[in-house]
Amino acid sequence: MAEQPNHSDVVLSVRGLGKKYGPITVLTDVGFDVRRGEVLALLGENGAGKSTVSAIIAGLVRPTAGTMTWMGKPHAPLSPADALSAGVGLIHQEMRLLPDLSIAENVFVGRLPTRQGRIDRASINRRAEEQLRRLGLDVAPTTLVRDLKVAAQQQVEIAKALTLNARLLIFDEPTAALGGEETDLLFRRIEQLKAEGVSFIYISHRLDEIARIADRIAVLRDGQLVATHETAQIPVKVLVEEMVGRPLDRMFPTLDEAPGEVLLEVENISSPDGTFKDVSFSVRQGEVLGIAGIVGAGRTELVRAIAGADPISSGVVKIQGKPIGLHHPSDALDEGIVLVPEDRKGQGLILPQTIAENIAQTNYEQIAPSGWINPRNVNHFARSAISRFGIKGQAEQRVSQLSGGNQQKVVIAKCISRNPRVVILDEPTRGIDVGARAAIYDVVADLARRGMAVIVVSSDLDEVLGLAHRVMVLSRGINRGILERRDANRLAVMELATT
Amino acid sequence: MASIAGTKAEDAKISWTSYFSGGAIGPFIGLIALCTFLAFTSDTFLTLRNFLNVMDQITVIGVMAIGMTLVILLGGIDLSVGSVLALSGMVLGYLGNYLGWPFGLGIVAALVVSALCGVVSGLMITKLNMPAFIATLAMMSIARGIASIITDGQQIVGFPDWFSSLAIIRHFGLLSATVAAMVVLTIVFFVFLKYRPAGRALYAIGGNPEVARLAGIHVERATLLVYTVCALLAGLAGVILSARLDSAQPSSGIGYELDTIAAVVIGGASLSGGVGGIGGTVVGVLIIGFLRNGLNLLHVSPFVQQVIIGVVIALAVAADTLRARHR
Amino acid sequence: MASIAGTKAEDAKISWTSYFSGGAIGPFIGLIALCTFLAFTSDTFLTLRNFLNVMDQITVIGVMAIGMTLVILLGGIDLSVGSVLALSGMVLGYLGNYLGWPFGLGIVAALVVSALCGVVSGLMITKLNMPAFIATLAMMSIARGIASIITDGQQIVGFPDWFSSLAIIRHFGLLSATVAAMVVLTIVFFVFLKYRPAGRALYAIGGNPEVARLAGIHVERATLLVYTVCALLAGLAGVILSARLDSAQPSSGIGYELDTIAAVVIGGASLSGGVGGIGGTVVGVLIIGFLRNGLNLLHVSPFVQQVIIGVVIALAVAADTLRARHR
Amino acid sequence: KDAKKIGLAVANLQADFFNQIKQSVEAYGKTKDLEIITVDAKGDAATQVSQIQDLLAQNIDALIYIPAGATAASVPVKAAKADGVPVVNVDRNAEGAPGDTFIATNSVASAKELCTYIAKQADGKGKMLIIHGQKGTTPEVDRTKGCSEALKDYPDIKVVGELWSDGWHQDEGFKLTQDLLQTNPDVNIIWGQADALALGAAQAVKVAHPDHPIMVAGFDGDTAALVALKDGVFDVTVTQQTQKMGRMAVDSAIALVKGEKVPAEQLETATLTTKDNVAKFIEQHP
Ligand SMILES: Nc1ncnc2c1ncn2[C@@H]1O[C@H](COP(=O)(O)OP(=O)(O)OP(=O)(O)O)[C@@H](O)[C@H]1O
Ligand SMILES: Nc1ncnc2c1ncn2[C@@H]1O[C@H](COP(=O)(O)OP(=O)(O)OP(=O)(O)O)[C@@H](O)[C@H]1O
Ligand SMILES: [Mg+2]
Ligand SMILES: [Mg+2]
Repeated sequence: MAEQPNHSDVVLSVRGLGKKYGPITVLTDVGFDVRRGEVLALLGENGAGKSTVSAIIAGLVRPTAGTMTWMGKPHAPLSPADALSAGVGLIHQEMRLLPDLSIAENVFVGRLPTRQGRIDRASINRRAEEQLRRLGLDVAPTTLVRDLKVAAQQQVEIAKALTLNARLLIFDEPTAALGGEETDLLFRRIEQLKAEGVSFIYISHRLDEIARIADRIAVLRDGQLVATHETAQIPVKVLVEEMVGRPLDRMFPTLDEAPGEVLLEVENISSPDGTFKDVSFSVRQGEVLGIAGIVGAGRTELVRAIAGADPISSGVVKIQGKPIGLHHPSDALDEGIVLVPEDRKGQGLILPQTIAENIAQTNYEQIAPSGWINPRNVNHFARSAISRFGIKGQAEQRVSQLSGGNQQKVVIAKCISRNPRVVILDEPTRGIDVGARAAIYDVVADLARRGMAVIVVSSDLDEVLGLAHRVMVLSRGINRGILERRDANRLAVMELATT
Repeated sequence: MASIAGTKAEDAKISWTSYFSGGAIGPFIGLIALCTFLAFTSDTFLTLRNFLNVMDQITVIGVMAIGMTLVILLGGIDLSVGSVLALSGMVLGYLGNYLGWPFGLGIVAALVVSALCGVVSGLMITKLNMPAFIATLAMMSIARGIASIITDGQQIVGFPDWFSSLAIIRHFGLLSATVAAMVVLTIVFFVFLKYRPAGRALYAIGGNPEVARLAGIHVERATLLVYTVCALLAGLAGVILSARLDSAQPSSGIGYELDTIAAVVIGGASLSGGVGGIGGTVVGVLIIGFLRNGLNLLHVSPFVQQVIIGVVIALAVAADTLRARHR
Repeated sequence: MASIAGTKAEDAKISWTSYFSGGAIGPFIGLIALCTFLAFTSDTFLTLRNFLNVMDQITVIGVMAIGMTLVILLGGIDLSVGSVLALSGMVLGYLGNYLGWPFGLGIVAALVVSALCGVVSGLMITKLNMPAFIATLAMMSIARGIASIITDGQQIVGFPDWFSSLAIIRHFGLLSATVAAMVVLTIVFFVFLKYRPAGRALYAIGGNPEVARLAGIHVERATLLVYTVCALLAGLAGVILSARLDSAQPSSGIGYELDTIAAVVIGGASLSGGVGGIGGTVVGVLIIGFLRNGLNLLHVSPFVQQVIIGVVIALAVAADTLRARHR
Repeated sequence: KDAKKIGLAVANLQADFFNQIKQSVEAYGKTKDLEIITVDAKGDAATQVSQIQDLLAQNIDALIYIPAGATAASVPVKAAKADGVPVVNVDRNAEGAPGDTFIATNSVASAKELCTYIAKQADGKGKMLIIHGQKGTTPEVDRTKGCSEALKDYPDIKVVGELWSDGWHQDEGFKLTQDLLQTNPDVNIIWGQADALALGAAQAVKVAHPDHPIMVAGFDGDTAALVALKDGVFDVTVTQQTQKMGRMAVDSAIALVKGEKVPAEQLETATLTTKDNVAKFIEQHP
């Protein structure tokens, strides 16, 4: 691989990095450089070790082998505090914010400025607000983070990193929860900082972003560096092949063009707090309905209501023409409606439990039809789900030890193994690598083919367009129109989404 | 993909112990070490008779700890168990000895009153969204007050012979009815938590209530039920204690809540919920029981006992961490 | 953007109360209601003398509750405070009355010993990764045992006049030295938690220790420090209690850990950490203090008092929820 | 001046002995047209100081003070004196600051009488277990002292095991006895330093099914224990004159308020109580 050890611009160099968790080897002999004022993209499948590399550089995790040099000096941070004071900052992929503190305090956590011995609240509020506005989030800096949605929280995370005054920023999937507009604003900030000489390590599964923002690319596979590219203008096909280790022929499956009877009907439903109003649509058996919209459009609220997770103030939901009462998620589940939630850590997984336990929890009707659980069946069921969804992990492994993308797969696996009638997926591929993404798309198509009604909510327009028979566009909680597949294109959707 | 192999044998080795202790291997090792030590230092410790005595002595805490395990699994806490125990005994004694109710009916009434305490705590927690700590602290004070009001603080002595013999007569020279009740309850709840979906649901709720709700579990209903069961078991413990002491007094069970919670947590349960089990709780109860018994057999002075108990509890739990780190 | 705004006016209205009560508006309302009620039903409640008495009465719990607030903010719990209080008093009495040390030096030594207890608890929690509940439960037992061993369970009576007068003489007819110490400590820690970065760091740690660590906060060091401070304050409470009672006994402070934790939680702190504050704790301490005082003034019989205390605590906290739901 | 309002600070109402005195004071106070304000410290000295402050704030004419905690605290007496309120100490007295009068059972003498009786019953020989009260507290120390004085005259009675309870509770009596019987199955005497402890001990004996009779003795004469004594649950106790002490406390308080002179100490002996004389105590507690 192309290494230039004494390149004058090199700020960080990593050599021979290795990491083991007991018997599990996660990284072997990883080495790369980061230069001043550049964006190095770090690519790889779920579980390839990207987050582990970042965590080591940022002092969160200690390596079991290898050395690092930062600004010409040895870099072996024992804690994030060490890394921060050296000028290395990280947005962790999975880290959550402090829900009971204000936005401003979250942004400046651990480094609150003082004036006359007191915390300078005016200044942090002002600076946080300023930073957030530049990222496209217009909320009061005193708002509690608890009251923010995932996307807004992600923006707060980014604001936190950008105010660090770090010389190297590691962004671990910063855009996974963001929409197009917010992403653009983020990239503009990155360009500005680059010009000031700040370096970035940028991790993302959205390969289209890489060409836009990265200067160089490093690809990891199974904990090893398999390629480095001196330019980001590499065909996606090549990158995918390097990541996955085999060529990937296509992304989206071909859809059956013959949906059946109408299965799910949603008539004039509104939420009590007005996040969505008077929304109506229907989904047929074997049909995939995409729901598009910009962040904050109310899509998540809408689908949560249909799944019985949130109350509705008016309207009805019908299955095969029969109105159903939705007072509790179990009501929806009884009717065969399942929801794959967008927030995997908050709503999808029980982190201290094993993969098997997580998957079993929603599937006891199948695993234990007699009402008695046989632990062997639990593991057996989990193993078949693991192989069906290509989860990298063992049935007995805790989900907290899985990489982010693999956790997402567990969520999908546990929901879909029920054999439902209506499947709602909210941001199903957030944080999922290309290879696995194609596999999930196949699963979606397969669900439809087996006669289920599928709803896919996604901020990734290509995903919605490539996957859905029809696309409903939501904006400010109102259904702005439903586009047939042949009419659905980026322009048409964006036009409706921004009304 | 990373290699996760090479641990199959070790896994298998650990699993049979962890199967029963519910993963609380550290405390389990602690228990074994403790028993070994006591067996060598006291010549009476390792006798059947002493073992049966210890079983007698742990019955009350053992029964309460079952209910507390459920509560803690759910991520809750119940401080009222000691007071509910006292209330149950007083209701029983009052109805039986003062009002002359048939004693069997008195037992039922005592259990109903206890369960009601749990219902009230549960409603405060689910409907009023109060922290479990506060709701059950309030119930602790209320139940104790009522228990004292019933007879203006007097104890009640002397129950029917058949009743007190429940705790005394050892059938087949082994189990008294009360110890048998504890053993049966332990097995029932062990099986429930391990092999019934409703039992697993408690783990899910404790792990993440929102995830559990989305999975169709009725979190509120389960919570209410668990607090009711916990109080009911505390009431049963009160009945057992009354039989054992052949008397009931409003001051009984003071401080039992800490003992009970300690037993559950020593057994590996996490106060933040979702982790633990009956197996671990049994280990915790046994550690506390054997420890107190053993120190008495060794004639250790009461003040030194306190120090030793503290140290041993710390060691038993620390063993788990050290083992985990070593791997 | 949807409406997160639109409540500016209401925000301002709420903020002056929430500023001091640390968001515990429900309990704050409960406190006001309680005081109003007592003022109308008892003619002695609303006198300066009674108010000063209550201040005296809450000093010990008040000082301990400050430390407990820090611990609970951090997501921890400290069950050992009552025992550390007793140990501190016994060390003081032993050094002063048995060994004849200068009394000032005795106080310092008592505080050092107390702080050491905190260091040990803190190390068990940070280095051995033990749950705080177990570590401090162990310390509770150990410290109580040592406190009793010092004089073989005897109390120590009769301290220098200047010392016991600290708790008795009310300077300017108002504050005794001990009450003044409590007030000063309360203000210091209020300011610390609200205006100092190190104070805010505790909120971050309690909210999510991993996030805090990633933000460069030394979580272990802070945890160790907080348990040390909490134990130190418990030791100070022991010194204050010794002055107040003009004696020290190994059995003092039994059950205070629950009282202290209750005061903090009634004040709106969450046992899972990250939420709470000194303002709320003061409200919690005052609710408990006024409640006990008022019930005595109203000549409520002791058993009925327990029931009422339970009900009022539940109401004070429930008020918060009902208010929150109403919005 | 006539007394109208009397404060009664009780150590711990959960203990029958204190509860008896409380009930006696309240009942007798009623016949004298007195307002009795009762507070319960639940065994905590600091709580009691607070409660006495609350009592003084209500301008009581006299204080009947049953000290809580291991031994009597002096502060309440000082505080009352500072307010010019006379103090009647019951059961315990503080060294530095005694009350205006002190009413109590002579524990040492009573324990001596009890143990002498036990020793005689056992023909002056045998093995004995003692279940102590809370270690270091005044009653525990005095009762132990009295008994050991008695046993000096009976060298053939050996105390082969003794353990201490934490809170004088019945369930502790049970457990401690069970554990002691384990190592010393051949004892013939067990003394619980309070009736609750003795009742627990008796139950433990019952469970153990010993092959020889074991005599169980208590102390206090709790109402419920006396019934148990009649039923043969245990063998002997000494009955403290709680009702009388309550009446004496009230009378002393009235006298002190009037400014009359009251003796500094009014010690009563407890009456040895067995199956033979228990009936009259059950009918009317002394
Ligand atoms: N504590 C742990 N114990 C065991 N294995 C772990 C632990 N933490 C991480 N791993 C394993 O390390 C591997 C790499 O994880 P990492 O989070 O670095 O992947 P990633 O490349 O960031 O993936 P993703 O794209 O899904 O975020 C995964 O297989 C994961 O299961
Ligand atoms: N960027 C934002 N700025 C302000 N409010 C936001 C933002 N993002 C989400 N919200 C809040 O969330 C509500 C709707 O969010 P919801 O999650 O339902 O929308 P969504 O279309 O699913 O978007 P997302 O992609 O975040 O899931 C909004 O009404 C608003 O209260
Ligand atoms: Mg990752
Ligand atoms: Mg969404």
